[in-house]
Amino acid sequence: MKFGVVVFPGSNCDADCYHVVQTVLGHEVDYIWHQQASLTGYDALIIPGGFSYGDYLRTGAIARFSPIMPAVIDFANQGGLVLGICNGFQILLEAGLLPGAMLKNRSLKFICDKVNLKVKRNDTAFTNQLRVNEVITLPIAHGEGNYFCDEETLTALRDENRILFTYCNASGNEGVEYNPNGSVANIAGIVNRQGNVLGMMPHPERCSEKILGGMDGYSIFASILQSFQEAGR
Amino acid sequence: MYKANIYVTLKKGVLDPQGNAVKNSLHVLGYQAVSEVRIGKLIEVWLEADDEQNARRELEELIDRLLANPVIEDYQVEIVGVE
Amino acid sequence: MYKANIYVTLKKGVLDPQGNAVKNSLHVLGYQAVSEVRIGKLIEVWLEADDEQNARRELEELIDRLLANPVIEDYQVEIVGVE
Amino acid sequence: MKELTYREMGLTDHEYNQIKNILGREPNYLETGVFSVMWSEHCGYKNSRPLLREFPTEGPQVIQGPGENAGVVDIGDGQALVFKIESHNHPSAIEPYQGAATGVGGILRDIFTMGARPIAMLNSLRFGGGQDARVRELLSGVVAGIGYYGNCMGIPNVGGEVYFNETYKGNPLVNAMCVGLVRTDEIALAVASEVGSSIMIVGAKTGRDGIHGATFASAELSEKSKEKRPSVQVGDPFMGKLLMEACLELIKEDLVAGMQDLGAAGLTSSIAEAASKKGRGVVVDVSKVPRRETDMAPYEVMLSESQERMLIIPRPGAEARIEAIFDKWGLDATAIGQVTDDGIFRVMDSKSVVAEVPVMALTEGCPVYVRTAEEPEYYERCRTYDMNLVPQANPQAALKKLLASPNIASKKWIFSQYDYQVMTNTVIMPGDGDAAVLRIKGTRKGVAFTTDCNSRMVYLDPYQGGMMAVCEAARNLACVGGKPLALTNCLNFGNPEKPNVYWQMKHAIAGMSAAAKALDTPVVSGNVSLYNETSAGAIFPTPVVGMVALLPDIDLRCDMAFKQDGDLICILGRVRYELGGSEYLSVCHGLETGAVPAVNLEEERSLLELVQELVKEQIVQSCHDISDGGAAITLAESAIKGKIGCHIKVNSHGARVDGLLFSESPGQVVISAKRSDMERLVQLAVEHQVEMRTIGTVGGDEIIIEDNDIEIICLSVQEASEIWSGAIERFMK
Ligand SMILES: Nc1ncnc2c1ncn2[C@@H]1O[C@H](COP(=O)(O)OP(=O)(O)O)[C@@H](O)[C@H]1O
Ligand SMILES: [Mg+2]
Repeated sequence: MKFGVVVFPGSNCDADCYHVVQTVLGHEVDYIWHQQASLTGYDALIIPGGFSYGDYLRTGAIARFSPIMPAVIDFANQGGLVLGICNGFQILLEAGLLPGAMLKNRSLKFICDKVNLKVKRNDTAFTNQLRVNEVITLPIAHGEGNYFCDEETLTALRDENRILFTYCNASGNEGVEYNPNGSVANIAGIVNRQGNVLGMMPHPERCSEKILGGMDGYSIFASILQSFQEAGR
Repeated sequence: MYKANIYVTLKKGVLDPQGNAVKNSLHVLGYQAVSEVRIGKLIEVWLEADDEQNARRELEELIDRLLANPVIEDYQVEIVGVE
Repeated sequence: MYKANIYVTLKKGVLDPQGNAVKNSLHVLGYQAVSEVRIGKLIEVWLEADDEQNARRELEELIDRLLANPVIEDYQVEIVGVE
Repeated sequence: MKELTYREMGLTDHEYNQIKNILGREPNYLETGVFSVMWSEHCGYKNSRPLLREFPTEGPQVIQGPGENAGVVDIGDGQALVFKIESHNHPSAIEPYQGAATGVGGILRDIFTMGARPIAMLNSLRFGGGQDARVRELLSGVVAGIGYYGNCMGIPNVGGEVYFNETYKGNPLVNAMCVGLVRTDEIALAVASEVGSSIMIVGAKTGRDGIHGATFASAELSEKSKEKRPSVQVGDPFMGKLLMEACLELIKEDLVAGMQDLGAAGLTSSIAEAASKKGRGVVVDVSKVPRRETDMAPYEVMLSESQERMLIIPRPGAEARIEAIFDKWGLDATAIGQVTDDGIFRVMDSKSVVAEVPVMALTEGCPVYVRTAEEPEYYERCRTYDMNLVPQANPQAALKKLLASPNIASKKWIFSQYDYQVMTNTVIMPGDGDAAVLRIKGTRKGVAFTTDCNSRMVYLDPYQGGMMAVCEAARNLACVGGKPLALTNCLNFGNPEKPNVYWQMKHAIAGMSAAAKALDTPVVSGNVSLYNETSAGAIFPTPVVGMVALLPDIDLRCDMAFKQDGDLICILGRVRYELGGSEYLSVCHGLETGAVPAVNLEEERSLLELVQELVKEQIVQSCHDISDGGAAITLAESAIKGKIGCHIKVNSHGARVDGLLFSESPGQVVISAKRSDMERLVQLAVEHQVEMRTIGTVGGDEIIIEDNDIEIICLSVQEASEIWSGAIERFMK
């Protein structure tokens, strides 16, 4: 399976994602510079975390206009798997591949910590190695992860079962007190209607190796590999 | 050369974490008279255009494409000067 | 109840990384007509006061204490309404 | 812009006359400005240079000692660590957020200027002790600023320290350390050697930011400072990140002969420093420098401290390729001058010469002052303070009070605002061990970093305190399993022209030097920040030590958490009951006095070797040194981290129990180990001639301490944890 990691000026988790694919998963991976205008030969794209364009104006707002983005949008529309992590999630929102927008954390502070997440679905390309309602622990590191969408969109997300991860406590209870940033409905990650584009604030690439203190992120990457195999490609 | 002020504010109904935090700290400091604070952006733009109408048209395009996010933000444009 | 708009802008000569980045990306998007962008804040405050003068006095105090950073920012206050 | 007199620029009459003698004429305005910044303490080290000579700077591990942008130590396999610590105290006092942010930007540039990719940041902070609104404002501004810059750049901030004490009121300290990783064959130096080479300025455009920042950093803070302050520099971490990536690309392609960042005193100092290394001259044309503002005078361009700029001396013929790389990153790269052979620093404004001075006069020619040192009156008084006058506090109440002291309490409120995991190398995270540990991808190796300085101890006894800072850093590194390699330091002191301050400097440096020699951790880089004073007086002398270590095998490491019910707890090192300078005296008795516990360098060295050996053989389950708050706090922290209690039985034999619990005597480490490993543990302790006593066991939900079979402390781990975890957060709300 071949991955592409899209690199914008200011991306800073690009090398971490690259490392996971190459060294931990043992698959092929390329960096894709934002000024490239086409994409061929990739089975999945990762839009990594960081501060694309300094996160100036709004997170993800400027990156969304990079020359590579039309190709990313095409790729997604054709069913290609796209995983947007942290700043990657913010870019997907600005690009309209996922609904909603990101606000500053409720505390107004950047937060680096570990959070518990509840897995809401395991019939997706990103979660088939997890169990429904399983609690996993992933690191977060962001200043603007306070996901917002209007009522209508939220209802749609719920009805269409598009919320993949919510913030919770160790025993799986959701609640504002376990929500680090104030996001609507404790949302930590959502998919598009077709289920091939995931945006999530936590960083699976930071806990895909034992030495880093956890393997829960690995399950997400393993899910991607599994779904690729199943699709028989 | 036109100078424009663009006021970008959070839509009604969108929670403003920054405004809230400021309001709370004003209360802590004893400014109970303040009942609400909302924080938006003031974007100053200087641009060349043939006339005010063109300037405004251009500005609205910029705003729609980049400067404001319609999911959460409203905006107003004011042309404040010509040089 | 008074509503005030406070415009906070970076002092002249103070680097505005945000404004710069926005200007550059506007150029990349083809908006060469834009020669300068500066990004400041628009703070909307609703407060009780006996009269406009008191409202203004109170606001200036708030701004000095919390809302603007006098080392790098200038501000202007405008009372825009009474309810 | 209003013209300043040479005095306002910080030059003395005597210095001004010296300049006249060198030039054989009156210097013009620009030349006076150039001399004044180059001869400031910040650039010229004129008050500290003779003292700094005492530091040991050599060893087989040292690839580059002091004198370059950062020091370099060998870690094998053709790899090296590049590191340095730097202060941004005065800018942070005026504008905490931008002051701290630009401090981080500056130290990052120092590291990637050497061709190294930054892999970690640390920061050492000091604020006033009154828990008031100003302290809150400074702390939150500084932390947010550090986070803003480092997070955006994607460099993990993995450690540091923060202390609160009244002496820092009005003059907080913000010291940032950065560590980079480099291949030894790719190290870049700041030299302009080839005559005829062009000189390029790259990165951000030049504005009127921070003119005379270096001079400002070399004067006391007063009410007037606010007026005198240079226009504040604003950091642009996005630009910083692009600059870093572009510069590292130049190094990979071997396009640069010399590289130098623009820091304090901007173009002036970076050009002079690059030229003086090989006795070259330079000619630069200020009209070519890309500017952000209009109508800038040559004086302003030469002295501007605009951030995110670098100077590059290309390899012959590499200019076009360099421009192409910078273009890829969307940055300016402009040739502004040339290296010459006449030893003259010549500034042109288009066709006319606007300054012309000998390069060496600016660097080597900086006057050096050996000041008068005078033992302060307090020293003898504190040293001979009679501890018998101090009543014993209730141990349980004292422990709780100490856990809540911001100097001891959890620093999570701070480090959770820093991205400490980006780059996915951080293996021991902030708060989990005595030092941060990072893996080095592609090898089995690990590296460990720490910063340390207990400035109260340094104040009470600069010599002992200086030794202590070095020893504590080394001990922290050994506790995680690292072999300490070398150190960097930031000497934060008051006004050196005051004999008492100079005395503090002299003795602190002597103490640090003695310890660095004994522990084989030479000084490879550092920074001096003097004039840290307000009308209320000087800060505590604060020579912050940043140290790096190597772990040959990343799997052989140790953190501070108790692990398992039934493990035995031991203290390694000689137990002493000395309360001088302790946090206990300060928090429970309002006293900052007493004889500072003496350091025994030989014992310290043996202890370090033993602890490294124990971690290497994986005999210890947890390892945590005794420092602020004493043994009781060390035990409580290991319990809190492990979420498991301990049962300690000791015997004070009639001596002071508070001395036993809260003494901060150096040279001690608390470990826990499996019973089955005790035999080997004892054997190794004997071999290394380190005293060792077993004091209790891990287990239960409480921290229980018995003295002579009488319970003196019984605190649930839960309660201890709540007090300790929430203290800073409660204060910051
Ligand atoms: N300013 C800071 N920035 C980042 N980490 C910090 C800071 N202050 C303290 N820490 C981290 O918090 C932990 C506890 O700090 P400290 O009390 O100084 O521990 P120790 O005395 O063991 O060195 C350490 O991991 C340290 O690196
Ligand atoms: Mg310490």
